[in-house]
Amino acid sequence: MTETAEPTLPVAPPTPAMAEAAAQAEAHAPYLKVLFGLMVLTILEYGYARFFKDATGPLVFGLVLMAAVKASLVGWYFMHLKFERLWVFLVLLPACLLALILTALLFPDFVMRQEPLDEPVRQAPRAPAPATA
Amino acid sequence: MSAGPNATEPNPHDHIPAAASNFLTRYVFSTDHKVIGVQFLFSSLFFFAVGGLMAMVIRWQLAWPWKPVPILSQWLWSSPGLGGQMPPEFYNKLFTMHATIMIFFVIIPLLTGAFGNFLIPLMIGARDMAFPKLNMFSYWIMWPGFVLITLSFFVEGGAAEAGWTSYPPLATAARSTPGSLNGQTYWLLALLCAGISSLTGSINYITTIVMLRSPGMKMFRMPMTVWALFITALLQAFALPVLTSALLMQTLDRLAGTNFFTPVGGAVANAPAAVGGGAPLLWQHLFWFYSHPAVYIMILPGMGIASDVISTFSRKPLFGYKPMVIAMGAIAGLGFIVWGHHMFQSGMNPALGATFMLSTMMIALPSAIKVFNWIGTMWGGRIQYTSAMLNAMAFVSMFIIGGLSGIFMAATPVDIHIHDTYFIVGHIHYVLFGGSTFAVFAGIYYWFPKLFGRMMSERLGLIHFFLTFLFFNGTFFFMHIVGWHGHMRRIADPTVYEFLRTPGVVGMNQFMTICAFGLGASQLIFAWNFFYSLVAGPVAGPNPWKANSLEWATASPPPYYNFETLPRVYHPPYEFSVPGGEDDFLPQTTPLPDNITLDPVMA
Amino acid sequence: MAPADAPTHPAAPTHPGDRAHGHPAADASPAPATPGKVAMWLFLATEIMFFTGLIGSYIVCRGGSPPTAYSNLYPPTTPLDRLGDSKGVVLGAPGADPARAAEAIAAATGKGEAAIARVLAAAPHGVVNGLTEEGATKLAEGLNRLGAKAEVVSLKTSSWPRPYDPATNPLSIDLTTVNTFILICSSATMVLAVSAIQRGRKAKCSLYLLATVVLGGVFLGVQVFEYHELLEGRIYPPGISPTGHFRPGVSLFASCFFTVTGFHGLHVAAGVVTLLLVFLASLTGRFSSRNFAAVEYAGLYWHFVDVVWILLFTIVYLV
Amino acid sequence: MRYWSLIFALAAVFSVGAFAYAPFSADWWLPNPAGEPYHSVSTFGREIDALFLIILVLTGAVFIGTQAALVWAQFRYADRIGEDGLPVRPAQYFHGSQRLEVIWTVIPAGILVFLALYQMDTWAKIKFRSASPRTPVLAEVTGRQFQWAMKYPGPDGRLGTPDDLFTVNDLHLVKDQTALIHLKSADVIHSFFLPQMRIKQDAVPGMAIPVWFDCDRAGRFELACAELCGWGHYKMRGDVVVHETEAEFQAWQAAKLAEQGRSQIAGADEPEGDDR
Repeated sequence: MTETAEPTLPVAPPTPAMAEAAAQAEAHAPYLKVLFGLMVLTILEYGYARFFKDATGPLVFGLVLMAAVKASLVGWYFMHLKFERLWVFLVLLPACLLALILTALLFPDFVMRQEPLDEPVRQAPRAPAPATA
Repeated sequence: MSAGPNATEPNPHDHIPAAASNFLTRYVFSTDHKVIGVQFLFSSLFFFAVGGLMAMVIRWQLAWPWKPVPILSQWLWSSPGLGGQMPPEFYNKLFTMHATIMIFFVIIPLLTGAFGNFLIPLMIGARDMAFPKLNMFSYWIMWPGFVLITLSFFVEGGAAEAGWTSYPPLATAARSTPGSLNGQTYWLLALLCAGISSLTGSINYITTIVMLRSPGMKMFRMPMTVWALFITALLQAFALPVLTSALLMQTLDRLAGTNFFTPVGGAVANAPAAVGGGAPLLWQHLFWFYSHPAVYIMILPGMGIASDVISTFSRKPLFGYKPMVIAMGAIAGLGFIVWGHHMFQSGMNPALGATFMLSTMMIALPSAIKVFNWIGTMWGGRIQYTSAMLNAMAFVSMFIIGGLSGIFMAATPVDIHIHDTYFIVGHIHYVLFGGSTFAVFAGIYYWFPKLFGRMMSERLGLIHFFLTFLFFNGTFFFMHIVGWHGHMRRIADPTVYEFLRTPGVVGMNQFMTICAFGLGASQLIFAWNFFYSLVAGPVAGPNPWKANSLEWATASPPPYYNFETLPRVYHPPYEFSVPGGEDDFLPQTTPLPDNITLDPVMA
Repeated sequence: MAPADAPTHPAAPTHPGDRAHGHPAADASPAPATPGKVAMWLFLATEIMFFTGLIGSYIVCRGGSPPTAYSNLYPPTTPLDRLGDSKGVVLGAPGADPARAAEAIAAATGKGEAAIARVLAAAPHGVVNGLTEEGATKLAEGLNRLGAKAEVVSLKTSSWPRPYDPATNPLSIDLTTVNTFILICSSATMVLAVSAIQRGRKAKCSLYLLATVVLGGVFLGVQVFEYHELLEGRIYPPGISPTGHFRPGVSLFASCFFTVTGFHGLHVAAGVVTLLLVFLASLTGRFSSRNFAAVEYAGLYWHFVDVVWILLFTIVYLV
Repeated sequence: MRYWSLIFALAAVFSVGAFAYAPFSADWWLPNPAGEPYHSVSTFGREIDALFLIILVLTGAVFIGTQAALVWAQFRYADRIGEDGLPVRPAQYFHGSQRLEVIWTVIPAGILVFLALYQMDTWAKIKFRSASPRTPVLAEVTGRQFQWAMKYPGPDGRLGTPDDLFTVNDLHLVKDQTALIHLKSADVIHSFFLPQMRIKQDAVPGMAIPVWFDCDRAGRFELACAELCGWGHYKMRGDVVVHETEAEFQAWQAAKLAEQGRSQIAGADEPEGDDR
């Protein structure tokens, strides 16, 4: 689908945002720093998962937190969200919000499944069955 | 008609591209949005006829169960052993395919594909879509879908028969019913193709509307049709991918043996038990997460078309333009959090049901606002009873019924009784036929001169409308009544049940069927009118209806580049009967008179 | 979401440049975005929703899995409440003479040849199940006497395969951590390529693009290797799969795993192909500091794929 | 021209007329026992019918109001051309009214919220598990293609014991006693639908769902499948028999058990069914 950005299309004029991005990018440092951060976080995740592998609560919480930080780093610096204007967020936020709504509304049906029916026990038989059999 | 002073300063950098060079690139693999729109129009009208025929066979079976269908039974399904009777599984295929075709291959492509493609660039003053090649792709990717859905009738076991909702395990277990043997896979792949088409289309529409509006065309100067198509495209972009993922999961369940929708040890019809572990309800959630917004995808463009047509033929500004836009946005926003009302009786957590009931009730509100606004638009106008206007008014009138019957279903306790009965079928047809289809007719009558440069016959149009409106109500109204009497949907033979064997119910069923045939036959008038006018209708000028929006500012049919120079826009398209004006309309390209200032909240 | 106001904001009334036919209006104020970029972000939003369908399903499937769905001894979803015998023997190594180990197992359990072959092949995590406590002890001792390595284990259940548990989880976290590194590096080279072309360094840009393609290719290669190991290359104990192979149908976990990583893999493959085309285009020198849209969009897509992987790695492998 | 409005009026009158006539015909009204067309037999049925009527009246009023306004606008404001070929009357030029917009937003919103909240109580009584009656289970009902398999606990009151009674398409209960059933499915999704008692609940494979209802009239009723379940969906019909007294039910059960004992199947511990 990336072909939508057909190479034949004419030059997009560098917008102020892009110009700013270019200026920022003069120094490689932020990208390499971010890369370094991502690497460190990956190692941290690896170790954290190993350490907490039997404690589900902290495991899920910590790992999801770290994954979220990593994802935001990639988004913020590599995808240049840092330089983007409002409209990009108006596209992204509804998607993220809907993603959360969908997943959250699935929880009551699947994760919080209702307890199985307890097999009913009658306190006393309703009436003795006529001995026909 | 007066062209109005065109105040656009010529833009030295805007130039007209070269025309397509040969027949193939001009009419077949065309990147021109108008040609693509017409392609969508023709292919979906063809499938409209196919789906309509299926509906009539369905009605026949319901009125006279197991009686051989005249003419068709000979060569469609009957074997000598059956004596011309329709096998029950064929009945299931018919309603499954009727719904699938009508929803995914008729209404959605007609409204978004045909009208969306044709109208968006013209109405916002662009030369074409933002991505013409992607646009062409979005049409041609429909074709594998068309082919697959047609082919599926001829594979072993026949076409899918798990309903257009395709609930697993009926849809996933190969042996559960003949159509699940192979047909269901074709169904899934066909829907994937249609989905890709809609997705690429919607990305294209949004980009075009956001980026390519002509000078002066602010968002709040766009016609309601463009607004509606814009919001529809947003709905599609955000909801369709979820259906895509669900379709892929079901495909994998069927082909790769995955367990998403199969319960532990699930087995159907003595097949070996599956490992399972998944949940049938998961599919329903994912499916309705798309398919409820899809209902709005199918009605919003109709609302837009009706707004434009009603305003034009009332010769009066649209009542509450901005509130209408906001109501549409609210429908779209709320539309994402109401899907659970399709699942009240499905075993879903009842507490979730209560939440969904509240949001569902609230979504009735913006629809009500729109109805009041349409009536307000006609109020005090100079209503001209053209075919387009009559169809648009029928849209309003029938949408009221469809909207009000929806409240019964939103009410969870009442829904317990009417869920999966003909009440639902009546409701959906009042919205999709009474709503969308009348809007489609209105749109075709209204824009036919722009599409093909010729006028349709008004006389035939009026006759067609009269018959369609009468037979439509005759066909679908009693569905509410048999529905609340308990008539289940999707049953091949209601007379199996004592309470449906009574003369009143049988009588209503037969009456509905007769009206359905009338409804079908009335469409022949439309077909004749359409094709006759295509070649022999009177030539239309650029602006036969004296309307304001930009598409009427260029020739009919428009040249491939749409506009000589990109028009400059001065006001919303609904400035009819401006006091002191010479004409009763004021094209968007003409500035407002000095003494008029528009209400900033309403217009 | 707020569709009503989503589009209104940057819509400058000025002519946004008739992109379809070139020559952006020089006098127009700079457009806040290009159509290509709008479309790209919209496309990414649809991709978010697509992966929401898959990952959301994964999360709820996992969260809703009953506490006894997986165990170290029996295949997934086996109804454990009906099984009286809940001891097993883990075969660490079949010893010098696997045939005699097989005989011992056959004598103790009466399993068929194929089943025993799977136990041996799955060593060091081979599992003999369906034993009583006494039987298990005896078998373990017998096997140890034959020079094999065996120990008695009791039934342990979980709602989902646990990471680092070879009895229920076939995934190699070590391998995938390395693979994650590779993908993150490719994301970095990608952004460096964009940065290079923004400053007009064409050669550098091509070089970085090439690096990205190669790293993406390596990632895919590792994933193909992983898939091969899972599907064909190895035999796993019964807690993972009743057949010994980890295939989409053997459990809900397997279904989810193959679906989410498979569709991610397809996205990576599409990205690699796209980037390859962009790389080839970059060799012609067509990109410059004023014309780098294709590189930028391909980069956006590539980073998105990277973000998805970061989530998948955490959710599917580590948690 | 203006007489086109009559066709819209006709449709509205037809709709209202059909709804007005419906209560006077047993075939057109909500399904009720043959002899008593206006008596809904179950407690929930009466509540649902009352809610149904409230919505019917409310929507009916809105329907009549909007259709009247629509038809009036169509009739009153139809364009008329005078003898000079010019419109007799110009169209009014206005863009809307903030006051009206507020009025017709707030009032329907109030009505809708009221409706939603008003339904909650009944909904909770019918579906929330916390509301399920503390009575012993009447039967376990399993839907399968294309029949309803019933399992009654038998004299000992426990399911899964050798004295369980198995029937097919035959549900028996006692008048005025709340019947609690456990709903399951053996293959695909079915839906347990008792039209006269206004009960509907999907039977989903992999789930066991409690359903409870009562009936205040003895007699025969019908059980339908309301969810598409395959080629034979239409014929997945069951009988519901409501006994006058507990004794009558017990007698029926005993007779059936005797019959089951005589037949060869009864010896096997588990006839088919999905008892997991």
